[in-house]
Amino acid sequence: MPYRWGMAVDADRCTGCEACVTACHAENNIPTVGPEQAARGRAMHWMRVERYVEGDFPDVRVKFRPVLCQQCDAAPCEAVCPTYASHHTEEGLNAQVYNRCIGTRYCGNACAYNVRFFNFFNPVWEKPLNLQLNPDVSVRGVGIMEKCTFCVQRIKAAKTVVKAEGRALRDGELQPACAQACPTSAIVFGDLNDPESRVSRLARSPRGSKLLEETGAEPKITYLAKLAWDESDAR
Amino acid sequence: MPPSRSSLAARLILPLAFVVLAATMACGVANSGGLAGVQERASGVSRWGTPAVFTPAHASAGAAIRAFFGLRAEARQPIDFSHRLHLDMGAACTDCHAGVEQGPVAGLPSVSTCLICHSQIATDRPTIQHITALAEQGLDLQWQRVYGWPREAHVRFEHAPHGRAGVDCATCHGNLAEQTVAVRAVDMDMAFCVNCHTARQASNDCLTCHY
Amino acid sequence: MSPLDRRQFIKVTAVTGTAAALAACGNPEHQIIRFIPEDDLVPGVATWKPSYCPLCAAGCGVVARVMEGDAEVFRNGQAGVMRMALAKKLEGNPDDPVSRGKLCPRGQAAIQVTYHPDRVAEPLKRAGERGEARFVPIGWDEALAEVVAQLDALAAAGETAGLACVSRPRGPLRAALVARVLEGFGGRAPVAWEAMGDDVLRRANGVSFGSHAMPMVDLADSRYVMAFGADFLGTWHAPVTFGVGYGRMRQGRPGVRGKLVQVEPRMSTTGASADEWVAIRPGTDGVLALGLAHVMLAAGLRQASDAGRAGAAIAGWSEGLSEYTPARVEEITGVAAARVERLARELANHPPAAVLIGGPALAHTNGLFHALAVNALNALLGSVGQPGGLVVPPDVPAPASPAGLASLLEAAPTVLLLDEANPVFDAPPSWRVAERLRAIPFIVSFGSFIDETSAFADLILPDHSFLESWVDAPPAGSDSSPRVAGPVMRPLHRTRSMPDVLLDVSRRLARPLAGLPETFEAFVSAAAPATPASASGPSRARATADAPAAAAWAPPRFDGEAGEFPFHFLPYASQNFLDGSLAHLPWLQEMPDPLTSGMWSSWVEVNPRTAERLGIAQGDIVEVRSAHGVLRAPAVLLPSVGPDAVAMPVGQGHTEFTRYASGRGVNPLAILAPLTDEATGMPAWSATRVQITRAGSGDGSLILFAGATRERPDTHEGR
Amino acid sequence: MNRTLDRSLADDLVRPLFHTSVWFYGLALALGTVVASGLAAWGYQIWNGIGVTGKRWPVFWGFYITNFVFWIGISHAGTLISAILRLVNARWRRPVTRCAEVITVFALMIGAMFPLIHLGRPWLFFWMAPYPSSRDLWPNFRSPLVWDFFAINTYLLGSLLFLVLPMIPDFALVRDRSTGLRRRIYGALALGWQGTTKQWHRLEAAMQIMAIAILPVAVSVHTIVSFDFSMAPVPMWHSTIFGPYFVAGAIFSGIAALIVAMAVLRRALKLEAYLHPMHFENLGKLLLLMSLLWVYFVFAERLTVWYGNEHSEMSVFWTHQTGNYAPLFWTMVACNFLIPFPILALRKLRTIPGVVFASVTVLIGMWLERYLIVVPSLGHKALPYSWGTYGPEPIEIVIMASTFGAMALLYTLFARFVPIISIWEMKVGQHPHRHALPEEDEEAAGLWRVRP
Repeated sequence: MPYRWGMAVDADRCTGCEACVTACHAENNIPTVGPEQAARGRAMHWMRVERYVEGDFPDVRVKFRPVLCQQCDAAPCEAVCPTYASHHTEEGLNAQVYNRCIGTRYCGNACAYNVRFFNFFNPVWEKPLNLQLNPDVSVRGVGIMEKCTFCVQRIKAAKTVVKAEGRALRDGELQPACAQACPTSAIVFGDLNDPESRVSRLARSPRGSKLLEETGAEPKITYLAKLAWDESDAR
Repeated sequence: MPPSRSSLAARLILPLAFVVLAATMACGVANSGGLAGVQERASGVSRWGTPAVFTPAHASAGAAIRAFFGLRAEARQPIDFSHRLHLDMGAACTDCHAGVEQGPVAGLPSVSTCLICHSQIATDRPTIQHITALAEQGLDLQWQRVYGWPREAHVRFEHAPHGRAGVDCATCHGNLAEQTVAVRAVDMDMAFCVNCHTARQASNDCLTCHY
Repeated sequence: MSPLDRRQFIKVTAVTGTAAALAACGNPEHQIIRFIPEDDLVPGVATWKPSYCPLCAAGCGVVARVMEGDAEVFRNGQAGVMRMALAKKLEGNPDDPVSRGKLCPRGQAAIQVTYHPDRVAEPLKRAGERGEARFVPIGWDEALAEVVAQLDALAAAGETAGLACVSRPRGPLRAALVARVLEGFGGRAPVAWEAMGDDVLRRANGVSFGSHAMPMVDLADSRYVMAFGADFLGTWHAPVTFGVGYGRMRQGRPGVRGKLVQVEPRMSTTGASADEWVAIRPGTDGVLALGLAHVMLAAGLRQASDAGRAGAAIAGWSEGLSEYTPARVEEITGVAAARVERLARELANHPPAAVLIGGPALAHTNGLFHALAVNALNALLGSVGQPGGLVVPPDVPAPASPAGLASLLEAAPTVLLLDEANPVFDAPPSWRVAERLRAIPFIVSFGSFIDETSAFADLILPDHSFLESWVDAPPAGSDSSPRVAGPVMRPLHRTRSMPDVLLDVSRRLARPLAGLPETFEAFVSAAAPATPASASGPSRARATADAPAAAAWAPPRFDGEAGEFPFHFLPYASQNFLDGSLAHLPWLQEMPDPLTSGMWSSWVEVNPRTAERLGIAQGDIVEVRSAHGVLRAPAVLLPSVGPDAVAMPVGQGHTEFTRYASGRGVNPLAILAPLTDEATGMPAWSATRVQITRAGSGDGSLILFAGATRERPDTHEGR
Repeated sequence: MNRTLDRSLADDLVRPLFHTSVWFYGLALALGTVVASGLAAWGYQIWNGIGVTGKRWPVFWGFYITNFVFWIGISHAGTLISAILRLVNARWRRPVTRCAEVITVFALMIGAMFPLIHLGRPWLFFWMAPYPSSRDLWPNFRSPLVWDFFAINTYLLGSLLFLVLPMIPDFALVRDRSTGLRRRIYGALALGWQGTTKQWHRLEAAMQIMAIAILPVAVSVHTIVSFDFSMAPVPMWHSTIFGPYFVAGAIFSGIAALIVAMAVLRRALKLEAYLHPMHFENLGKLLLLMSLLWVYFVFAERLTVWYGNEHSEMSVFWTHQTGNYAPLFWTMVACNFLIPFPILALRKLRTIPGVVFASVTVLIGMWLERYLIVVPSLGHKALPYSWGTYGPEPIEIVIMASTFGAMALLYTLFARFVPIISIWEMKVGQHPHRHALPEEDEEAAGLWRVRP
């Protein structure tokens, strides 16, 4: 049975520290666009931690929600791409094929989560920052859409290893950069086709829900709700 | 004689289409989408706020056009290294291209690799003496890549899995036993890869190679 | 790096960047030089090497993913390209007791320290005025000779005490070696300066528990945690260790979910994650802690004697803290009496429970009192040393107080060694650091970057980055020996390891220093397994010397009269930059702040109600005026700060700190009042009062990633 | 009498082809400069990247797509109106049809450029076209952009035919009046037209077929353009009303564009004798109808959104009504309804200046409508953290201005080289009972025949 990659994000664990955000930059050769471009809305964060403030002082509550590509099974971004640059793989990933992208940016519009980012300019790593670039990940040029890949380079590498060693992939052996960095382990990644994998069990959790499920995009990331403490919780 | 009806189309639509196409191509090739992550800082900020940290993908329009059509110069090697000679002597590919079986990149050997044998063998040849002299200065040979894809093709090829799948080196690199300095013997376009993948029932998903 | 030098460097890079094309042209001028690779790496295959993150005092164990790459290097006097091992990414080291396989955003960005484009690549000599940051390259031998000459002159004049050293908090071995060199020479004891350090807490722990170590909480087993001001999930102490524990506390135990209560006047990242957030008046935290203790004692939930030594440090403890009734606590702290009662009962009834204090809560004139009060509360809870409770590691020698920087500067040393500390930027303005540096005859900086302080240096002898050198981190976990790792990659630039340079200098002196190891590596290998953080003599005596009389509540003093300066000014350590020492890393500059989503900017957090009253809209420039200075920054309206306070992240406002941080934002530390914690002399950086006025509409300097603050914005909140 | 009239009519209408005023050169130069500046701006944009525009995350579409929809809308002026008028055999159509059809062709060409201008990597635009390759890759036929590609090309081709077919007799007329190179060129364009009865019948039949065939194409084109929006799950885009709403809007703006173009031609080429106030009044009535239809659609769209009260849609709704986009929204309402309605409804105001003024406001209003469809919705999707805004950069304004310049330039050149009013149709209008010119009318027939 092929893999079906999925993720669970536990809002009860997430502290909004943004380790995942920087880890994603470091892993995936995401350029920093600089202050002028950031001010013009060109900052690229495949992974972002949304924060929503509720209430007023002093009864303020804050919600953190890491948002990344939801790798939807019925992804609107895939349908609208005229060149199949955005397409679905048999492992359930929303692939973004950079070399096939002509930059209509239609996928970015169709995505309800706004997790797609566009290379408005050709990125530059000022030397020697370029030496840090991950050789396993493409460096995208101007005019191309990009987004979270679930660290497909890690998936590929892990599959190559297990194939060479002739064994099955162990649950938890493979982690995207965000999950690996997350201090509180709020992000869990794994194979949804394995009912016993941690992510599958979390996906069945009563705390779980999908973000913007009503759009019908069938996202593959389960968000586990933040709980409110009451006396009985701690017993 | 008045022209025929069919030439109406030829006279109006085709030139029109051609003009539009040519205009787009002409402007388009000026900036074929490559990366130039390593370009130096452009000086100054343009009137429209193009920041200095970004530069066009190509240094010149010529470079853009060459990239668009996939033209690149033939590799010129620093010495006339003979693959045939070494293979005849019983060397294996992996003796020098050590990464082939272990990882994605085969690797180009450094002079240290050469000197593993040539500190003893054929030390009287001028080329070997040149190499030895280089090594003594701590310098390496400037090998140039023979194969490879334009960066904007975003191809991620791994040697080791192909080797494990039983793909012979010669399938992609030609018979090096017949070559002195390696030349591009196989045109590695996408059809070449796809055909082989199809024949061997390997995945042809875009993500297999492009990510 | 001088502009000329940078231009030359760019020339080299331009040549190498287009190597293939140009080599094909056959023009010998463009033949680049390629050095023989020194590492035996399989191309395209990653290996992992351990190291320690140096960016904060926690010292997370990391593993670096190392792969082969072409680097432009300088070898044997020529520039060229070398295939070498390059660190590509940092991950937490799963075997490390601090990081436990995880990392914070700053740790992820630490790799950019090594590859920073503005790193000092070779020794520099001052070419302009002090502070002007104009330097010219100089050879290592020449530079070292100059240092040696200065030190010899000092020794010849018999004024060896004129040698001083200011560093950032460093690994214990490195600190010990530096201390030994200085001691051997006869110089002053080195000072580790950290603007937002935890000296008050260490001191309090010494009093309450007999250990100067920083406390931890065993969050994973805890059922109830209350933190006063300590942003332990974001910036305080060891956020990664706390984060790992917090994840388990919340969801790691079947059927049990711990509660986190955060008490602070301005909501931090930790407060945002808390189950209950208690807004409290600044400078009154200890009163609430003692109020909670009072309720427990009064209700018979705990006995006063449970607290032992820690309780004895509090005046009126054995009498049941009659001063701290809930009503009185409400009066002082603003926390409702009923809530005090409830929190006390929850805390007492959900063992194991622990209480933490740190950060802004201790940055008051009465800081030590708060720390002692919280320690006593912990002791009363019976949580100290218990699973799920407060962990106080065995005593470590307290580093010399950062406040020692003030006295060091007053002593006007002749030769000052600077090791990445940046007091010109982050020390209290009243210490007049810049002015005093100008008066020092000879300053040597070992910094990798030219910052506000090293701009005053006569020589910059750039250190290796942590990935290029031997590093050590404080002991952690069950093992009490320092954690040590070797270099991950070869040096990229013509830099040298700072301890090795010191050792080299000490050998070159007219009267070479005796009894020093050959290299830092030798020192580390000899010391690491056996020595548990060897002595740093002078500071050790202080540990027990100054146990104060039992602490009693004294209202905090604030600078600025409430009528004229109606707002508390609450600077806080930024999630991105901590105290500003990381503002040069582009990933952190572009990382959205967790609460405001600000990138590349400074801002003032203002309560929306206050803003409405003063006619301030989001993004408007506000003028923040204290009795000691004035600054202007854009406003961010957030209900997470009270109507009587404004908050500002520390970290921006560098005048000289690489291309990414220079001239960006404003530094809130620059308008702070010269107040200190009365017991320890540490800067009381939360004790300033300010007035704010609208100074104009937005100038575009506020860059936010987020479009809206609320998930269901008022439908009329358009953008 | 008829003969003289025919002659003077033909003289009048071909005059611009033979007598070039200095104004023409001045105008062509001025407009050419504007167009050149647009091309330069485009080159600059291609060289540097889309970043030189104001587009940003998450508003990935902006001025260019606004202009795309606007120009495609304008293109509905011609072919559709002319086809309808032909089919219902409205007699007053004759001087109007060609001006209208030309607008269609040029507006389509300009409009179709915008998706290319807007591409991140425009040099790869041909990947949208299906062509066999060794890589076995085809366009994604599920994508509305590919539908667009086909719809627009079909419409362009059809409109071009629809425009060129009735031009053939006029080319022949010009051919017969000219010599030298010009004669050769127009001779080629006339495709051997000799004015035989058989040719006339064929032309009539072809026009009839084209008029019927082009109608569904025209309707489908703008429906498909609307699908670009309504297929994406974006608040206030994802609506079934978009198809007819866009078609109505397109015809609305198309008529307005036609009126403006006619007024300009009337003044510039002194065609007062052919374009009567009646033409403007009739088109004005049509515009009034479309204005009412437009208001109805806007109301229906907004009512359902408001009544549905879905969160993200409401955030877009309110930015329109009272938020940051309210000034633009209410300007749009004023331009499309509040101003033109009284002008067009009151006979006293339905004069040529009145109708032209109303048309200009409608053009502005309809441009704003497209902007308000594209931008606020993208800036207010479901997750408020990712809300964003958009404002055009100079480069987008230059390119937009240059397309208006291009339209004017193409129109100027067209009027210079082709009789802008269909001469033969005018003649047929003046001989209402004859299909073509009578064989026996030698002199007149000579106009249409090749000399033996």
